[in-house]
Amino acid sequence: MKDKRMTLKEAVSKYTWDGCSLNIGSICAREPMAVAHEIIRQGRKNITLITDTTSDPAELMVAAGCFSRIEAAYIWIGVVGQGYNIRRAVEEGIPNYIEIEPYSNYTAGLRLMAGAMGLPFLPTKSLLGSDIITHNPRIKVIDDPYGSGPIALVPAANPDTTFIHVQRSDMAGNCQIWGMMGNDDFASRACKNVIITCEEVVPTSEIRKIPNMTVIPEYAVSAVVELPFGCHPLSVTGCYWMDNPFRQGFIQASRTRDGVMAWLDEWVYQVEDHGQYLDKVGRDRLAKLQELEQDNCMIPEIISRTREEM
Amino acid sequence: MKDKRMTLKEAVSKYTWDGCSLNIGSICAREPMAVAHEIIRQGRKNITLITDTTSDPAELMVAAGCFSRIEAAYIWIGVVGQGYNIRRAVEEGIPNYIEIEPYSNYTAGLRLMAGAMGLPFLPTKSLLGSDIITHNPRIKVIDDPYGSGPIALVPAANPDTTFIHVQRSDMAGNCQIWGMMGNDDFASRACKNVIITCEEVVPTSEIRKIPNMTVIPEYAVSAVVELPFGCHPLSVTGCYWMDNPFRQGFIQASRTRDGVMAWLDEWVYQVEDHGQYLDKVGRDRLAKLQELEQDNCMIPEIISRTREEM
Amino acid sequence: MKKYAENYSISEMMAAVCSLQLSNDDVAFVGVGIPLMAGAVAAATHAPEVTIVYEGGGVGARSRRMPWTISDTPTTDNALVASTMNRIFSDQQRGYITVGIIGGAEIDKFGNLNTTAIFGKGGSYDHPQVRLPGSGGANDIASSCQRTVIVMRLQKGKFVNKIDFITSPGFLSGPGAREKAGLLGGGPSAVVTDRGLFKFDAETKEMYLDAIYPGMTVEQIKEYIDWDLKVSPHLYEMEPPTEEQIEVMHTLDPMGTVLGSKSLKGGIQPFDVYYEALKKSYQSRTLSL
Amino acid sequence: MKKYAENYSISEMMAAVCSLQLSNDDVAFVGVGIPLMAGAVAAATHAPEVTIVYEGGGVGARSRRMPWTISDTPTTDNALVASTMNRIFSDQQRGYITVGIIGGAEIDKFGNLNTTAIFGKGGSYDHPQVRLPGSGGANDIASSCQRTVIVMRLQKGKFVNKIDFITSPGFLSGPGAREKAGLLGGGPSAVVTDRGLFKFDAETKEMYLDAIYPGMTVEQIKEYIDWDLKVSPHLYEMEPPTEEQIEVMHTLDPMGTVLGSKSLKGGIQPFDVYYEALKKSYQSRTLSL
Repeated sequence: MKDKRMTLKEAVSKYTWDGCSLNIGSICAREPMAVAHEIIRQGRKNITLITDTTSDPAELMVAAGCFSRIEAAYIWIGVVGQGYNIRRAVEEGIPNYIEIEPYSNYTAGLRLMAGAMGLPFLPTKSLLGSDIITHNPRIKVIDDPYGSGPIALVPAANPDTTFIHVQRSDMAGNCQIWGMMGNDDFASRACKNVIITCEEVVPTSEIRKIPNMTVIPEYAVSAVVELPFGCHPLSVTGCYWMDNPFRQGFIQASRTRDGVMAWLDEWVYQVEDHGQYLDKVGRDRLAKLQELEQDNCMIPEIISRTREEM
Repeated sequence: MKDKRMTLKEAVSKYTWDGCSLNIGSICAREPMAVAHEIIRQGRKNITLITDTTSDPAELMVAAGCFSRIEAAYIWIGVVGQGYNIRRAVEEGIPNYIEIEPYSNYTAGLRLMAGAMGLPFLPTKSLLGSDIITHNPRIKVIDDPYGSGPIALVPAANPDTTFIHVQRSDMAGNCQIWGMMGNDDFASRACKNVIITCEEVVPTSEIRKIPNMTVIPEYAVSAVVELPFGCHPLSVTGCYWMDNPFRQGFIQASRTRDGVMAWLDEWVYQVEDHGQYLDKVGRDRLAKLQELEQDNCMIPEIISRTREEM
Repeated sequence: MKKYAENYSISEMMAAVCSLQLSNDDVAFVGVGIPLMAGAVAAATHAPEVTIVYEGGGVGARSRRMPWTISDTPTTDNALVASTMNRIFSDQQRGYITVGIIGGAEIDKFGNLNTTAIFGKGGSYDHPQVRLPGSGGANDIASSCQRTVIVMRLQKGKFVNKIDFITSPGFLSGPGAREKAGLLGGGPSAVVTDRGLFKFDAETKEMYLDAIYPGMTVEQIKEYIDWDLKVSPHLYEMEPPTEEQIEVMHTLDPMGTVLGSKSLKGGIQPFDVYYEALKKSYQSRTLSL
Repeated sequence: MKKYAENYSISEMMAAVCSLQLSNDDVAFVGVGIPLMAGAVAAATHAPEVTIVYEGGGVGARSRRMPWTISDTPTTDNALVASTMNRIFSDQQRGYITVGIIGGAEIDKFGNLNTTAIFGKGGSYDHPQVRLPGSGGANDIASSCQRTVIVMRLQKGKFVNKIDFITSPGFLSGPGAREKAGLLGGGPSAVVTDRGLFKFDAETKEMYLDAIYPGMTVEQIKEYIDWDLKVSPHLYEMEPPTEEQIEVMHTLDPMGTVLGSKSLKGGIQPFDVYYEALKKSYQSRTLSL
C-alpha cells in the first residue's frame, strides 16, 4: 500500500500555485477550512475557483485576494450572515475584482461529473430559459437529437487540484465519507491532483471492513493529510458540530475591509499552522463541539467477521 | 412508513404483462432467479428485455419464450457453460426469434443512467469505431460541440418494470445493497415500476443506522417482496454462494430443446411457488451454500449509537 | 380543537403558512431559512410522513436538531438515505421530488426569481450594484420540481415588472413558455410572503393574491407590488399559527438562528451560551425511529 | 531461484504468461476465465500491489476464493471499494484503469475483436450462424483502457483477415484510426495465445509474433493465421510457468472451474464434492488484510 501522507504545508506548496484552478470539496459540512488558511498563508493569487457551493473558506480566500475568477453556483455564508467579502470584490473590486461564471448546484456538479467520467460535457434540463445561460457562453443549448426539445450542455470541469476533507482515509487515499457527500465522488475524479485531508488516517484493514462505504479510491488520490478538526468552525458528520459564535466573529469582522484584514491577521497570518490554530480556538471548546455532534450522531462501529470468526 | 409488501405472485401479476419492457437487476450475483421462474409460470410473452448483462434468468426466460426483443450487452452463462438457449433462439428461431439491439456494459448502463436522470441521452467515448454502432441505429455519433471530436450518444432507457434483488429493504422500499452493485442504483430509478425482492425485510430503524448504505430510496419503489434465497443457484454477497452443480444441471439440460423443456417442467411449471422450489432444492443444501458464502463474507453488524447512549 | 398562538413573529407565521403547503405524500426539497423550518414543522405536526430531501444528499432524516443549511450534519441524522448532491438533483430531474421550497431577492408576476445580482442604475451582471449568492440549487429546483413554493418578504422594489436576472425560472414570459424552453417541472404554485399568500392563475400564469394574514388589508399588500396585482374573488384571511406549530419552532430553533427573531446576525454569542442552549434543546426532544 | 513447473496445462501456461503482463503499478480490469486467473496469479506472486478491478464494482478485493465471473461475491471480499458498474467504467473512461484483459472469438491483424456473432455463409448480424454473448464490458475496455491484453486460443478460422463484427476496437483500420474515431484508450498491447505471445508494431499497428512457447515452432503458429504474419527479429522462447504460479492456480481453482483442465463443462458434479472442495480450498489459504 502506497504511503501518500504529507503535511498540509507540503500539500499546499506542492499542489497549488499562482494561477491554478482549484476545487474545494463538500458543502458547508466538511468544507476544508484549514486548507483555506494554509493557501492564504502561502499567498496564492489568481486562482480560478471551480465549485458548486462554497461558504466560509471561499469568503476567507476572497478576502485574502486569492481568486481572480470563480465558476460556481453559490458563494456566500448562509443563515448566520452574508457574503460581505464576495460582495466587496464583485461590487467594488476590493481587494480585487472577481469574474463569476454562473451555474446552478446541479449543473456545477454535472461539470465535475463530466470531468470525472472523461467526457467533454453532460446534458441537463436545468438552466433552460434562465439568464444563467445568457451570461455564460460556455453553456450550449441544442435541440435534443432524440426529440425532447431544447436541452442544455455544460462543459466538463477538470480543475488542477481539489482538497476534500473526509472522516477517514487510509494512507493510500481510500476514503470513507459519512453523512451527506455533496459532489465529492465526482470532484475527486474530475481534478488532476486530489488532496485528501481527514480527521483520521486508519489502517487499510478498517476500510476493508465495509468497502461499500469507500467513496474515493486510492487511484484517484495524490496525497493524504491527517488533519483533525480540519473544518472548524464548520461541522463534520459524526465528529463535531458547527462553531457558530466563531463564524459570527468572522462575519462581524467582514463588515469592513479593515475588520476582515485584522481577523485574517489574527487567525491566519499570525498562526503558524493548524495545530497552533486549534490551540488558539481552545481544546476545551473543540471537545464541546465534538460533544454537540456526537450527542446526535457518531460514526457507527462496524463489526465485520466471517462465520468462522463468530 | 408505507407498507408496500406483497407476494411474488402478486408482484409479477401486477407489474408484468405481455409486451412489457423489463429490466433485471444486478449481474451474476443477485440476479433474481425466483422472479424469472414466476414470470415463466405466469406465461408472459413478447417481453422486451433491457439490461446490461444477464445470465441464468435470461437463459431461462429465453427458453420459455418470454422475449421477443433484447437490448443488452451480454446474454450468456459464463465460465460454467454457454448460452444454448439464446443461441437456439437467434440462430434457429426456437422457440421464437429474438431481435438483439447491441450495446456494451457501460453504454447499457448509461442508458439506465440517462433514464434515471430524466435525460433523453448520455454521451460516451465507448462504441466509437465498432460495429455495435453499425447495427444499432439508435446510437448517434455527433461531433462534440466542445471540440473533442466524435462522441457517441446512447438513448435513455425507461423500462416498464424492473425486479432488483437486494440483501435488505424496509417495507417502504429503502434498500441497502452489500457488495458489488452493478447498475442497480440507476436501474431502480430508470424503470417505471420497481419491484424489490429481498433476503430480509428489516425495520426502518435498521436502515437508519447507516443511511450511506441506502442505494435505492422508497420514492423509487413500487413493491417489496421478501424472498430468502431468491437468487439460487446464483449468489448473494454475505448470504449464500453459487450452486454450480445445480447450474450445471440446467446447462446440461439446455443442450437440447427437449432437455430444457423437461428441466423447466420439473423446476418451474410443476413447482407451485418459491417456497416449494426451495424445499425441492433442499434446505440442507441451501444451508451449506450459506456456509460457503459466510465463511468468506458476512454482512457486518452495525453498532450505531450516540455519545449519550455509549 | 386547534389552539392558535397568541404571540408569534411574522417569520413564524411565514414558516407556518409555508409548512401547510406540504402533505404526507410529498417528497420535499427545502432550502435554507424559512423553508427548512417549514419542512421541520410539517414533519412534526400535520405531515409526519412527509419525506424531506436536502441538496447535500440527505433524505428523510430524523433528528433532535435542525439543519441550518442544506447540507449540515443534521440533514443525515438517522436518515433513510445519505447520498450525493448530484444524485438528489438527478432524482429531481427524473421527477421524484414533488415540491421544492425556495426563496428569492427579486420576483416578477410570472414567478421568475433573481438571487444572482441586482444590477442597479448603469450596472450589469459583471458590475452589479448588489452581488447576491447565486443560484445554489434554486435554478434546478425551479426547473425540474413538480411544483415550487416561493418564500419572500414583501419589500419595495422586490416584486417588480422585470427582474434583472432570471436565476430560477417561474413561468418565464407566460403561458407555454416553460414547455417551449424545455423545462420539465410544473413551475411555481404559491408565494408565501409576510403579509399574504399568492397563487398563480392556471390560464394566465400570473401571480394573484389568494389570502391575507390576520389584520392585513389588500391595499397594504398592493403598495409593495409594481404590477397591477389581481386578487382572488375568494380571498380569505389565513389562520394564525397554532400553539403546536410555534412550540415546535421554539424547540427546534432555541436561539432563533433560522427564523432570526433572536437572530445571531446582530452580535457574537458567547460560546458557553451557545453550547448550553443546544444541549438543552437536544435534551428537550425525543426521537422515534 | 526460479523453479519451473514440470507439469502444466496450456491454459495454465496462458494464465502465467498473461499474469506477467501485470505489474505492481497497474490498475487492472480483468474479464472472465483466464484473465481472472491471471490477475489472481499476479497478485499472489510478482505483483502483490496490483489493484484488480471488476466490472460489477469491486476494487482491490482480498479473498480466499476466486471469482468465477466479473461480479461474483468474491469480487468484493475485503475489498477497498464495492461500487457500481457504471462507476468503474466511468473511472476507466476517465483514464484510471491502466490495463484491461479481454478475450475474443475472432481477431484480425489490427487486434479488432468479435464476440457478437459469426455470420457464416449467407448469414448476417440478424441471422448469424453462431450467436455469441455480445460485448459485455469488452468494447468499453478496448475503447478506453490505457492498454489492453487479449487472450485467445489459436484456432483455424479465428485469426482472420476480416472479422464479421467489430465488437471491441483494436487499431481499427490501422495507424491513426483510433484517434480519428475519437477513442481515448491506447489499444491492444499484446495477444496471449496457447502457442505464443503476439505484440503490435508501433508504426504499422500490425500484430506480430514476439515469443513462442517451449517446444513450439513459428510454422506451427503461422498455420493458424490467415494473414502473412510478421515475426519479431528478436523472437525468443518463453519460460514455462513456475511451480509457485501453478500452485497458486491449483489452490485458487481446485475444481478447474476457471482454467477448465478439470472443467465442469463436461458433467454435473455432486453437490457434496463441490461443497467439500470449496471448504478445503478456503481452509488452505490465509489472508493478510
